[in-house]
Amino acid sequence: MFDLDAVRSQFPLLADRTIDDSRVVYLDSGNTSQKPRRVIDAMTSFMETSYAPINRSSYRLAGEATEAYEAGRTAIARLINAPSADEVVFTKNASEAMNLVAMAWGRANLEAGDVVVLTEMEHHANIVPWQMLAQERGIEIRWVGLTADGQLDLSNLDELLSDAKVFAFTAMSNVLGTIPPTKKLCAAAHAAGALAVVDACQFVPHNVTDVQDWDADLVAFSSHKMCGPTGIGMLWGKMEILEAMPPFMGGGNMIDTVTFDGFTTAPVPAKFEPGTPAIVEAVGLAAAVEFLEDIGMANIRQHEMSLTRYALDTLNARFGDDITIYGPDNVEVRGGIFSFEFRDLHPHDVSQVLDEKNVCVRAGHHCAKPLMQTLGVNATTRASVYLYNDEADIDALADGLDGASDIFGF
Amino acid sequence: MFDLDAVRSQFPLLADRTIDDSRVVYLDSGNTSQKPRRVIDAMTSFMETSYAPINRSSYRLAGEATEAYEAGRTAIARLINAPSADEVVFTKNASEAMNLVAMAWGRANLEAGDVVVLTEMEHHANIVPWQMLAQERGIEIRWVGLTADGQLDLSNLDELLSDAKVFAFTAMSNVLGTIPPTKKLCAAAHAAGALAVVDACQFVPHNVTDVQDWDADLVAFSSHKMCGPTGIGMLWGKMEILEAMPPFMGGGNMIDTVTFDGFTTAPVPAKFEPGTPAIVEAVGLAAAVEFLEDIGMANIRQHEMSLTRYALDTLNARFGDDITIYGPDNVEVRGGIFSFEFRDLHPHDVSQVLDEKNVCVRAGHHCAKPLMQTLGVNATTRASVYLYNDEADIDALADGLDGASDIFGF
Amino acid sequence: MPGLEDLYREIILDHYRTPRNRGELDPPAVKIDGHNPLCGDEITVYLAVDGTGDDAVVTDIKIGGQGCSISQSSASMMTKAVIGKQVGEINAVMRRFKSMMGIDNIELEEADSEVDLGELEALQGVVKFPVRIKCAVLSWNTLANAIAASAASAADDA
Amino acid sequence: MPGLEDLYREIILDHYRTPRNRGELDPPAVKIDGHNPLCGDEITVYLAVDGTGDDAVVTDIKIGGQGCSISQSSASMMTKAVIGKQVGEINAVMRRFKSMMGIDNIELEEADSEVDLGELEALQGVVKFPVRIKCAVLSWNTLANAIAASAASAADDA
Ligand SMILES: Cc1ncc(COP(=O)(O)O)c(C=O)c1O
Ligand SMILES: Cc1ncc(COP(=O)(O)O)c(C=O)c1O
Repeated sequence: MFDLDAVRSQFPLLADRTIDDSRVVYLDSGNTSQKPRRVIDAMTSFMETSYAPINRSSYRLAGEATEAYEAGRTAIARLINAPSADEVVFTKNASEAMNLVAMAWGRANLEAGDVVVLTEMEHHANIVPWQMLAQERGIEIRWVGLTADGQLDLSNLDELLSDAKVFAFTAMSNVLGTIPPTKKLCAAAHAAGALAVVDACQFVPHNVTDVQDWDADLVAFSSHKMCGPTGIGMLWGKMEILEAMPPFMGGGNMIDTVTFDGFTTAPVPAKFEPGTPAIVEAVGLAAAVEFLEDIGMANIRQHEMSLTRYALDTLNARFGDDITIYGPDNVEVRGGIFSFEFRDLHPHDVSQVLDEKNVCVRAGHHCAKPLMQTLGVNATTRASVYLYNDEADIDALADGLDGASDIFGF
Repeated sequence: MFDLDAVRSQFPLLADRTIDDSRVVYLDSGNTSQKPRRVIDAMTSFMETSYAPINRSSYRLAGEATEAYEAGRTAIARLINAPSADEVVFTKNASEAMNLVAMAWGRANLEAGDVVVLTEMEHHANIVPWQMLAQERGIEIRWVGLTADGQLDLSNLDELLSDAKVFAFTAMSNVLGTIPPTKKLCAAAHAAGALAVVDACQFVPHNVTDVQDWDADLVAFSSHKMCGPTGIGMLWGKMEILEAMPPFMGGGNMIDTVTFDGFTTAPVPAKFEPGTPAIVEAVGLAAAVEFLEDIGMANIRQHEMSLTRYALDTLNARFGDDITIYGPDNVEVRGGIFSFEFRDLHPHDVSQVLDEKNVCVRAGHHCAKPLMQTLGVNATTRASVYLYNDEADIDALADGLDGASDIFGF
Repeated sequence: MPGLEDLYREIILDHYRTPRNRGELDPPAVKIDGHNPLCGDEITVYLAVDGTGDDAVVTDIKIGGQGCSISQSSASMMTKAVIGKQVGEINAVMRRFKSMMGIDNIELEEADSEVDLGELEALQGVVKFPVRIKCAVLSWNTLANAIAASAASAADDA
Repeated sequence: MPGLEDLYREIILDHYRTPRNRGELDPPAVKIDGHNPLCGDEITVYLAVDGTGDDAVVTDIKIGGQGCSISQSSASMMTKAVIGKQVGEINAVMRRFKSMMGIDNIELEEADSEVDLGELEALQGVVKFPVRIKCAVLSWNTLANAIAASAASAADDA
């Protein structure tokens, strides 16, 4: 598939950082990913030799910087097979992208009583913006439920979608790892006359993404989860939808003209990018995309599928009934995210004990409190893998868990 | 004051980058500033050794990252003499901060007919968000006019402010360089019962800032103009005002709890920071603040005052009636930004000719189209200086201008 | 790294395994929820107060909710430390406790130095694990809100 | 760096100093504004068209607004290139011109290769100065909008 050691050696933190003389076992990529040398270097060298404003000034340095910034957009368009780079809007993170959808599209198109359908496995980023809109103008939110193994329960989908204006769902759960059938869900949304909005935060970094094949309308994701810099995220959308939307925020760059009486907007994507954007970050993001493309998204998915199989088998074999891993067992429909309960220990204590072994996992609600309610817990421990993880990391997790019982004597 | 050569040598692009074998004369810092080694290194080394999620995970690496991120907040609070670091909200840029004010405070507090007072020298970032609100709910916008030398005409301020709910103004014009009497204007706003909102984008990077002395209510500015990274900006506000405001965007991190029925918000500042923030950028920003503090904001202001004097005198002496420099002549009330008309040449052509000499200036409306209308032009050429510029840079500008006439024969 | 034994002292684990004063109280006792958004911990403090002002006495307290060993044991120890005490005394304990937790915007009063934290001292090791401090103070912050709510409802009744 | 002489050819400066067809036209001629948000250039195209479809003829055109030497001279040359021409011919010139400007989403038609750009060729040097390309095409984009507006108003009248 690919040379794992070579890949890992490109991540300085994974290759070189030690705590208490031992290396870091990073199993929190579902939260945010580590950064490869290539991304760090691209940002550094851009700041050292080419930093300048974009879209505003006309000297050569500024022209070059503008091209470098736009190359980030082109790279993203290529990665997700968007028809045009102009359909890629840069935001500060995926959350802003979801707010843009709810606030700009939503305010323009939704009225009291209108229905937005979400799923019970959504991240707060795809819940709270809609709840804010619900407070503001009384839209109704309906929820697609879950099956016992943590997949979407689609048995009553048509009913839920009837009269719905929006169906907004995750392409991969950040808690369960579940990968819903996005293409089918977009088709269902369209059949019901609803907008298909995809939270692809967890999907894009780990899979081959084709927004045209999905036939999605609007898709949000973040750079920092895909080896790229913090401070930048994306909304991709079909051009005619983006063009019909009002702006979300006002300011420089997003205008065509401004007078004392009012303003007109610039063409998409500038319309949605007020002010000085994350220039250096777009440059780093382009490098991240190239890095991922060189390895190959299909290879990354393959690697993670086999690592997921190994993780599920290892943890279940070692701990049997002492561990409950949420989400489907079939690696075809899940990614490398493992939320689990372990021997009645509280996740925060599990994470603490693992931390002593330098195993980094997340404990908590993972910004999915409604899902916690559905699962009947208030927190889980979550390990998540990426292209740089291997079976030894899973073994370290299992060894760390073994140690936990000694302390609490459960 | 400070050792200019030493300072300049810390900016790799200024020290080392050449185009056509000659160094770059960077006179576009009003647009965005160059980055010192210290900032670049802080970001690089953080990504290499300490990158992790903040506020969410509980292992040590994540704890350290959270502290590093919060150190950015503390640094900003110190720089502007804020009573508490928790009053500093990180946004993606100053524009988002202004939108946050107009949309979150504005939607909660302004109704049809309510008055917002702006000035004719505002940047689009402090105009368009209010115009969007005006479209949405019919607020009225009033404009403080200008005197002949480009200062605020305060003769009818009380009248303009009567019944106003908000007075939002720039602490330094990005076109004229004018530094209005911010403290006095905040007092006038308060006397009229209005909120005092300051766009401090151009002020903070170049001056000693004391938000408590100003007695401002909400203050917005950007990292990228003050030697810091792109992708991060700030809104500082008085705690009781921030606490009373509803959130602007929804998602993870900004919540206290979320259920299927609704959400409650986290305390300030988290309430206004949905999703994964600009972590690496906050780290770089802390380094930028330390860099500026080591040189001393008062020293930077001194340096720029004398450079401003030199620039005004040099350009006027060399070009007499052939040049019109906007804004006040008194360097006590202006910063180092020079917008000018030159021999009837169009700014875009001036900038082109200067670019051949590697002199980087901005040509255009500077995101202040209403001000252009007031000045009766549709664009100006703008040179702007920062701590790394010197008299030789001004001389290069003047030499470059000399060359312009040869081409156009005006 | 400070060892886990600094954090998980025996007395803490004892309170975690056998929490004291779990349960509910009926109104007029106040009921206040607290969250730790970081890790999802949820706590409910039920508080019965007799009287008003600093002299008011906490006559009963119960704890509900779920949380990690630190937040649960801290809550359990807290109930023992406050039951039967006057609000003024409790506030002094709270200040001392928070200051032990390294929370720096606490204004200690002179008399606070005489406050004996008793069992709560066992939580001292938490300071070495900064992310756990929020777990340890969650119950105290929720108690503070409950005391405020009691005072407010007493004022309403008056 | 390509020399400024590539950009500021004599013929360009001539059109800049002495712009052709400046002025206004009264209705029913259409009036369309164009902006270059980057540099603040503003252009107004007044267009009188006779007929409908590709055979319609541009009977008159005038230019208003302010701009840099490139946008002004490009507009001035454009007026000479389109006056008296049929819309179909004008579109072919426009495609050729934009393709000369390196704008890559232009679908050239076969016959376009025979189009003679005449004076407009002088603007070829602009391609070497990417930020100026927008200046050169501003008038053409505005003209395209004006042609569309004429067609629409002709349809309304019909
Ligand atoms: C006065 C003023 N306000 C607001 C802004 C907007 O800042 P940003 O582009 O960082 O959002 C700028 C910078 O262009 C400015 O000069
Ligand atoms: C499924 C999902 N959606 C949205 C988000 C929000 O992304 P960000 O924090 O980059 O805004 C995340 C990441 O936490 C996520 O996992």
